[in-house]
Amino acid sequence: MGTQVRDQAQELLTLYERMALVRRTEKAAHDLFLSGLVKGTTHLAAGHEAIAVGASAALRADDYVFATYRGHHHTLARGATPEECLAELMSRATGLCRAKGGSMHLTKAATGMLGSYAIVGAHLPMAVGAAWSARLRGTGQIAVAFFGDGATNIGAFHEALNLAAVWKLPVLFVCENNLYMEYTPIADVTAVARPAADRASAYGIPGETVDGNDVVLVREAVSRLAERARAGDGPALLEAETYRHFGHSRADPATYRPAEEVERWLKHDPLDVARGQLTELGVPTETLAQADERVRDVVQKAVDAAKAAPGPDPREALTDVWADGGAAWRT
Amino acid sequence: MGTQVRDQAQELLTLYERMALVRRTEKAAHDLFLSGLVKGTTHLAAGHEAIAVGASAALRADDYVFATYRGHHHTLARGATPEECLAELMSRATGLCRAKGGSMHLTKAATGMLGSYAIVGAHLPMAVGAAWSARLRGTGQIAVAFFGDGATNIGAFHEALNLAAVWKLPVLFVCENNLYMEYTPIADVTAVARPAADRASAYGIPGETVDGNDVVLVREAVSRLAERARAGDGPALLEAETYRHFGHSRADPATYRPAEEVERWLKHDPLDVARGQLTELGVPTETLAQADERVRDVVQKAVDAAKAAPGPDPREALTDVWADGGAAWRT
Amino acid sequence: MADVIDGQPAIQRQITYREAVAEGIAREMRRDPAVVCLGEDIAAAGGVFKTTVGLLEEFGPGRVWDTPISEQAIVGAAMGAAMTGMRPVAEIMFSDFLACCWDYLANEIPKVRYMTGGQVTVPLVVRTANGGGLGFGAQHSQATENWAFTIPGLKIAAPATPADVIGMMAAAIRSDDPVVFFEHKGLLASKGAPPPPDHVVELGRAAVVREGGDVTLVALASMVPVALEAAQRLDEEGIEAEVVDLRCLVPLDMSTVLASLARTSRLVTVEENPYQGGWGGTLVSVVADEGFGLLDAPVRRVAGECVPLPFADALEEQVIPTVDKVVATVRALAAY
Amino acid sequence: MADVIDGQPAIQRQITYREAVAEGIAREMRRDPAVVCLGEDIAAAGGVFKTTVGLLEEFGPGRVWDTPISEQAIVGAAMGAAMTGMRPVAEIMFSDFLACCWDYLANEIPKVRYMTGGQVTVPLVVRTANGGGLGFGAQHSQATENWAFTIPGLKIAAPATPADVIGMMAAAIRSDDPVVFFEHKGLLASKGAPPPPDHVVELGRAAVVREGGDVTLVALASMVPVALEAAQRLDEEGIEAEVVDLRCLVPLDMSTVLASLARTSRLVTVEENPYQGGWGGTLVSVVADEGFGLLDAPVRRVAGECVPLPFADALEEQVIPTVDKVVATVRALAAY
Ligand SMILES: Cc1ncc(C[n+]2csc(CCOP(=O)(O)OP(=O)(O)O)c2C)c(N)n1
Ligand SMILES: Cc1ncc(C[n+]2csc(CCOP(=O)(O)OP(=O)(O)O)c2C)c(N)n1
Ligand SMILES: [Mg+2]
Ligand SMILES: [Mg+2]
Repeated sequence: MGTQVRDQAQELLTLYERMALVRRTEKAAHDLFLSGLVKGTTHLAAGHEAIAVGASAALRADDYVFATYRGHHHTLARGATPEECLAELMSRATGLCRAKGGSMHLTKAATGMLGSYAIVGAHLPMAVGAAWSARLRGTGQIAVAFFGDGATNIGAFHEALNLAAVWKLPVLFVCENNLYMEYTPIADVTAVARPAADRASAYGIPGETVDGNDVVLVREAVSRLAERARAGDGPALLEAETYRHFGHSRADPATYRPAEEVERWLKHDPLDVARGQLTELGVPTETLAQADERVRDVVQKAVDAAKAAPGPDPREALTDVWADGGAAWRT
Repeated sequence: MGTQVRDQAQELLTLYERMALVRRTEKAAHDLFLSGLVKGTTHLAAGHEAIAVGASAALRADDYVFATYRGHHHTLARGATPEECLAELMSRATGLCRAKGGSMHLTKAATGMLGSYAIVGAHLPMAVGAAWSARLRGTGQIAVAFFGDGATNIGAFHEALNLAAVWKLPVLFVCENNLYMEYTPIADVTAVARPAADRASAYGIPGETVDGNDVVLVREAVSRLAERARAGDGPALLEAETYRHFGHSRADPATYRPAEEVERWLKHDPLDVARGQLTELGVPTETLAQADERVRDVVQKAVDAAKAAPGPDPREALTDVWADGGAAWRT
Repeated sequence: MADVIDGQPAIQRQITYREAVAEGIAREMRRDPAVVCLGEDIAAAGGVFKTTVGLLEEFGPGRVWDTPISEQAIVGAAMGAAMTGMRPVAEIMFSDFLACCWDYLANEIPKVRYMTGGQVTVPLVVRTANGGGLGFGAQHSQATENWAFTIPGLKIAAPATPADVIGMMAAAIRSDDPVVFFEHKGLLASKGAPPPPDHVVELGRAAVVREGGDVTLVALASMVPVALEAAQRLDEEGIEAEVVDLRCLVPLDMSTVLASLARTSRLVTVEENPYQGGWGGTLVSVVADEGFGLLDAPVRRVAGECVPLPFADALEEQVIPTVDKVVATVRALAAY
Repeated sequence: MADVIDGQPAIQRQITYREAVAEGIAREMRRDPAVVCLGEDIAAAGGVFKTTVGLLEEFGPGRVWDTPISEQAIVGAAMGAAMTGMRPVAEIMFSDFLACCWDYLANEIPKVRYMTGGQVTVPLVVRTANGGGLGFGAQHSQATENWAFTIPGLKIAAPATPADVIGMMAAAIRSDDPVVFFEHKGLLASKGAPPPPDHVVELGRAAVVREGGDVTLVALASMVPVALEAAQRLDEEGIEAEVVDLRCLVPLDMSTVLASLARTSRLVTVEENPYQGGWGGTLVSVVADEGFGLLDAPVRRVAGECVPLPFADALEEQVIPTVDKVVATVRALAAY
């Protein structure tokens, strides 16, 4: 194995392990949901890991990321620990958002993960604003908004892209096209075949597609577009094709998806793709098994710790509205 | 003069006269505004007449039209009388909207002119809905939304076009590109050169441009696209290039526009273009003068009648909220 | 869908609030071909809350339309269709998302009739899943009736029982005025007796759902069962609470409220929404004017705290009124 | 812009409300480089109401940005910028258009701090021209403070004088919380004494702008001069009205209102907005609870009629409260 190949393998192994960590954490979240320890709802990203991990690997530590209610993978990819994520889902005081956000609002501002937003499309203009701010402050940061195929049909998408293009801002719009909005095929409700990429020309910006289940390709595409944005050449649209392994949310069995389609995509699992690439690079199976083992261990400890953590102090309900920490609206 | 040419000339003369009527009515509105008889605000369409008159000539009497606050021309083109329009502007009980709407909300539902809307872009989805309704009722009607270049950057534009395309509805989107939003050049705030036409590909629909100051070309383009829509081939986007002779509204002197640009466009006045075409078709100057005379007469009578009309009964303030005619919100 | 109700003695059958929504729509679709439905995932999927199950099957794709995620286009198109002869029933999945098409609800739909001097009517219904208590967090849990209440020109319905869902849905769809119809997520699984055929509950009629002479509790939607349970508990302490289910915010049935107050002399509102800007404020202000002479004690509002809705159960129940809070408030008031 | 105030003895100079807006923003832009402005036609054109005149000239295109007609992008971008170190001041041209970006004001900006457990702050100002009386019709004349009042997490400022515009603008821009800042169109041409340098009016402090012992009038923005004129006329009839300028809806200064009521025992609100869902309802409901013992008479709300705003002057003045209406209401109440 030459040095270059070894480095390449090492890097990819790191990405693989991070994807495995996301997968395993979500699996734990799902199990906890089924056993009643996670309330409300969850939107698992299993199947989408390569997009979050590949993109994250292409970004600077101080770049900004905005995600949707389907945002576990992005939060973890930006360095949140499984423990603080699971604790949030389990309504613990130690959760990322102190049990005020829940699955749909995972946020880790300290690492530039500026939030998961549950109104489709709403965060795209925010990402534009963060990019504008980066430009104004001259920091060289960029902002990335991740969103679903369904979000490409909402007004905020259009306004965000136009403004970003007009102001030539350092922002990337990354569409995770998993073929469905909730239960309706995106093709049934979208005027063009590529819901994101086919819209790029309306804003005079590059529109690319990438295999969203190949972490290497995602990292490459995001690197290239990020560099471009950082160089002052403006925003770009990247459509990453992927598929979700679970239903849209919670207990949705996703029976609206043809069995053949599901099967085809499950065979193109981002973890398997990475495993295949690692094997081709000569990484032995036991190395992968060790990585998997580490992940299992981390997540198990996270589950245990989250389970053991206390719930929130009920008085927390009346904090954090205002910057002074309080919630008083009158004298 | 052959029959064909004679018919052509006759038709064009009718269009010319209607454009002149619009122009003259707006001139009267402007004068009345300056003399304090029109309150609030006005957004004159002088310069845009060919778009309204040309499009209207291409439509069926039962088609639906939706316009913006800059809607005098469309209202008149769809058969409202100068008197009822001016009476509305002058807050008379005899106004089109019984003095409740004003210049920005001229509406003549009886002739399919379903309203002037003052929130940019809001009426595009309404036109989509009217087209959907026409389809559901199987009437063969189409709907047309007229809007400005500035409206192409608002979210409702995007949502309306996508839905219209997906449902293949009989609706036309006609952009009156007059190069400016209020005081800001549209080019400064739009990512593409053709704010409307360059967006058509994002919805997989035809996007055309036309000289919006040539009533014949406008009529042709709208005819063609209307036929297509009526035949079930779906929506289309038409960008008509034009220019407003006055400022954006009221007393705006429009000093933000380069003198050279203004001059160039004033030379391409839609009335002059039609006059030139009529002359070429062999129509004598005195025929045009007679048309102008008729128009002057109609508008003068309209002004007089509107002036003489009574103001609204103050009790009208509390009618017309509900379909029962009343406004009661509680027992 | 008909068999939800027909075919068995009504007395033995119970219908869920969720089923009542679909049944209420179906009844009107059978009656009037101008009624059409549109919204996200409402057709093939039967709605994410399963409140439109069976409609596509019974009425076909020409009357039940799946849309893109385009709230403005959904409600804007419904408006255009309503102006031209149809009676659209548009679904906005969660009432929080009304904010995404607020221009239509604030500026277009409620104003077009007035501003055209009565030239057009807009007979449409915007249905939406409303309210909290399910751990859906800040952006999927709000009780947003008050947003609409700030806008003259919208009728506002918020039923509390399956029978009212059906009866008020009939009235809403038949209404020539626009109606925003709030279906409470927390009540979807609740059950009740199904109403007879052609059951119509006129909009703007509150219901006295429990009689009592000591205090009037005025509640809406999910707060009606809370108020009823509180009344039950208060009964055990010897306090007789009358419970008024408002049913609608517009038209607001002040007559029923004032008549109850004339009997009880004490008033407490029970509101899921935040105190600031809540409907209870408007209601109390009418009472403080026209009913001032009837009052023997301060008026209290048990309303939501003025914070976004938190995710954790333990926090959410601090924010949304509970039976305990209502009981404690009434108890204190009775002692005034 | 500084010369609007400097260079002459302040006592002789008057400043318009319109100028005060630009001056208020400029003062903060001079103080803090993180303050940036964005909106439609605000830069080169100085705003359609001329409330941003001079800013582009003084601060350059890097701090004063013209935008497309994209209300969602304007306010959404302001939010993103505020979360990342800037203090954006976004203009929404008419307050009616807040409906076009309502999701940001209802669901995003006021909730993100809470739902992230305090991880982020959103120090931004959304400025907007508000209110009627100018014949602009149904979609350009509304007083929409109440829309925002239904949403916990927004501070709401609505100044009535040029000095307050400057002082409250300073407080709003310096606030680490989001503020919706309502500039009343009907007051733009009004004049007043310019405030001294570094004038800051803390948000949430009402002002007793006229003292009187018989009745308390509580008003906001354009209704403050209406209330004052009514008080003047009532004075001639021997009725002493105290006038409270609320200045803000959130924080709501109930202490000042209740303290005034303790002196007068009678309360009338004067609200431009429709009665239904108006802030006066919430205010009165607090009074009917905490101030019940202070009241000697019914509480009255002189508020807008519950209709869209009509175009014609003769109709619009039927809808928006007038001095006559306030006088008549207070007179009747004084006789109670
Ligand atoms: C404005 C808005 N409308 C509707 C919804 C309800 N909703 C939540 S997720 C979703 C589907 C989104 O699809 P897509 O953008 O493809 O993302 P995915 O869930 O597939 O990741 C819908 C309709 C919402 N959250 N916000
Ligand atoms: C949503 C919204 N934002 C802003 C405005 C204020 N406004 C009225 S007209 C106008 C410019 C519109 O430009 P364009 O669409 O090109 O139409 P034109 O006036 O040139 O005919 C603006 C910004 C509005 N009415 N609605
Ligand atoms: Mg999707
Ligand atoms: Mg224009």
